[in-house]
Amino acid sequence: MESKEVLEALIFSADGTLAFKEIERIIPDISREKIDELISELNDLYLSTGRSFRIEHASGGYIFVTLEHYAPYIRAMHSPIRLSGAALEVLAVIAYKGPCSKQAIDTIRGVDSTSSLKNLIKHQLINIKPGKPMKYYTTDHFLEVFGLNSLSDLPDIKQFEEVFS
Amino acid sequence: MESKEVLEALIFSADGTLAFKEIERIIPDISREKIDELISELNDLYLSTGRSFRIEHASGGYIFVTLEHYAPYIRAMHSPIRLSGAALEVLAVIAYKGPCSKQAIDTIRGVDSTSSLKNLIKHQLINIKPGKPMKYYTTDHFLEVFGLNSLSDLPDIKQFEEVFS
Amino acid sequence: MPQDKPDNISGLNEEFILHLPAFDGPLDLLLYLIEKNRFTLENLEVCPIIDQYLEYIRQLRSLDIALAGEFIEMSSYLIWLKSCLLLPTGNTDMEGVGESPVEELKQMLIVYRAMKQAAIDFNQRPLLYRDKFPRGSSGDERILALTGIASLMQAIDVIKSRTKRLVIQVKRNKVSIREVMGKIFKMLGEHEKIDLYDIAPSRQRSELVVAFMAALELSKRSIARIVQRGLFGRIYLVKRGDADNGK
Repeated sequence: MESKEVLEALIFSADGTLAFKEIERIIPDISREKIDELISELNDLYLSTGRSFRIEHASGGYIFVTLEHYAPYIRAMHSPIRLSGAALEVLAVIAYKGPCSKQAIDTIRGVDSTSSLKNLIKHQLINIKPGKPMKYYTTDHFLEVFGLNSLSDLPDIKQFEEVFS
Repeated sequence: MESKEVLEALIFSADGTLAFKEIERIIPDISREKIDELISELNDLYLSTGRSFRIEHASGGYIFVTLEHYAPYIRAMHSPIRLSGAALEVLAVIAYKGPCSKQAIDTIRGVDSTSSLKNLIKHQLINIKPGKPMKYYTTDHFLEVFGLNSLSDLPDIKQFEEVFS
Repeated sequence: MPQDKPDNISGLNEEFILHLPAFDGPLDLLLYLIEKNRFTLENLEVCPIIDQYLEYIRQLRSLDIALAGEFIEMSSYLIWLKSCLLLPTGNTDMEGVGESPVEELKQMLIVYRAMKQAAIDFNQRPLLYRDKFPRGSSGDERILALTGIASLMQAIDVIKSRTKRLVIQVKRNKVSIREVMGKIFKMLGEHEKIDLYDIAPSRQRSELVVAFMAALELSKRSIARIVQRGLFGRIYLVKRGDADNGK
């Protein structure tokens, strides 16, 4: 049964829960009952072959999860730092404009930076300099992550034109 | 063998490629040979039970990916990576000659590479080494995308250098 | 790389095909012409190649000036190269290793062609996010691991292009209502009746608004009367007898 494996591949590669609607869009003429049936066949197969994951039914769709038994190992994993585009923008502004206030960052970006600032502090890429207003600056950890010796290593704005003209 | 399933669960839930070092840190006393052996056992099992995914060796670690056969269905869910011929040429120059300056790339290609460089940066396939001039080099993500373990896995450029008659 | 190059250019004696597919640059086109016409670099026919370059530029002139420049630069290089080959040198080994211009071009083409082949090899590999997908990857925004300062520079570029779009161009209005009132007053000294459009000859919205405001102001001060015959009809200003206290 081909669509069983297509269904598996779709849920496998989906970021989070794959909605029923999405499945119905990609595999035409599949019914909800049929999907449920295929999912239980897949889960039976994972169980019988001793796999560490299952497909679970969650809010309007299906999601792949690992069994609880493996949680302690998974929690021990260090994930690489990943930042959203917005967080990267805030980080870039702070790196280039030196210690600066939230208001200055918001003005440059034209949007609010509250959640990005929190996220960057959590990753220890920036730090707060107390005062009124508080100012944000990049940490030594930032230099380490970005492979810089100092902030003066950052390309100057003229060098930007080489790529971003 | 418990560690086979632990290994599977770790790679399954890893964010991108799971590095060897990370596996060795979490599963103590496991050798590189043992890891490779367990991975092939897992892949054999996926093959024999008709699974839609495999574990691949890339960029100094392991990554779970779907089989090519299912790509058309998955592409319907999200936008695939698109690289123009020019961008691939620039990428080849940087992979083989890198780190190198924009001028060096332009000289080899006989044409300006600005927009290709910008596109490759956007896809995080290349990074910039600060300096005057700035130099470009391929990232670990490049290895991941092209299924390579290191740049030395690339075919010898000499095999592409036929002499003109 | 162009996937759709024609294969029917067979020999030097046949006419070149004018409909050329997309090439990534002058070296790309030169390589194509050499391989399809089985030129050797030593007996390179420069003229037809330059004709092809010019034809190609003609096709893309409106699209890409910078690329056209690269083709012209390559053309002049080829003319220079050909002249080197034609001029007597007194010594016959122009093909000496490394030194001769032909050897230089040959090296350039070999390196370029190797890179082109490598790019083809890249494209033939099963690509992540095209032919195979990592687990949990299909979100709308692919959030990637940090890749050094290139990602910082890219972020700055994103800010720049976003804020550029948000800039609202505010043009200062140089025409003051007072000035236009003066102008109308002067015109009413010469004519009994003037068309509102004559006060705003450019018919620009801002100019019309100012003219209308000035007319209203003059009407309020009993200097002129505003007359309109019918809905959407022309608006005229008529001088009033007691026009002494205007500016």
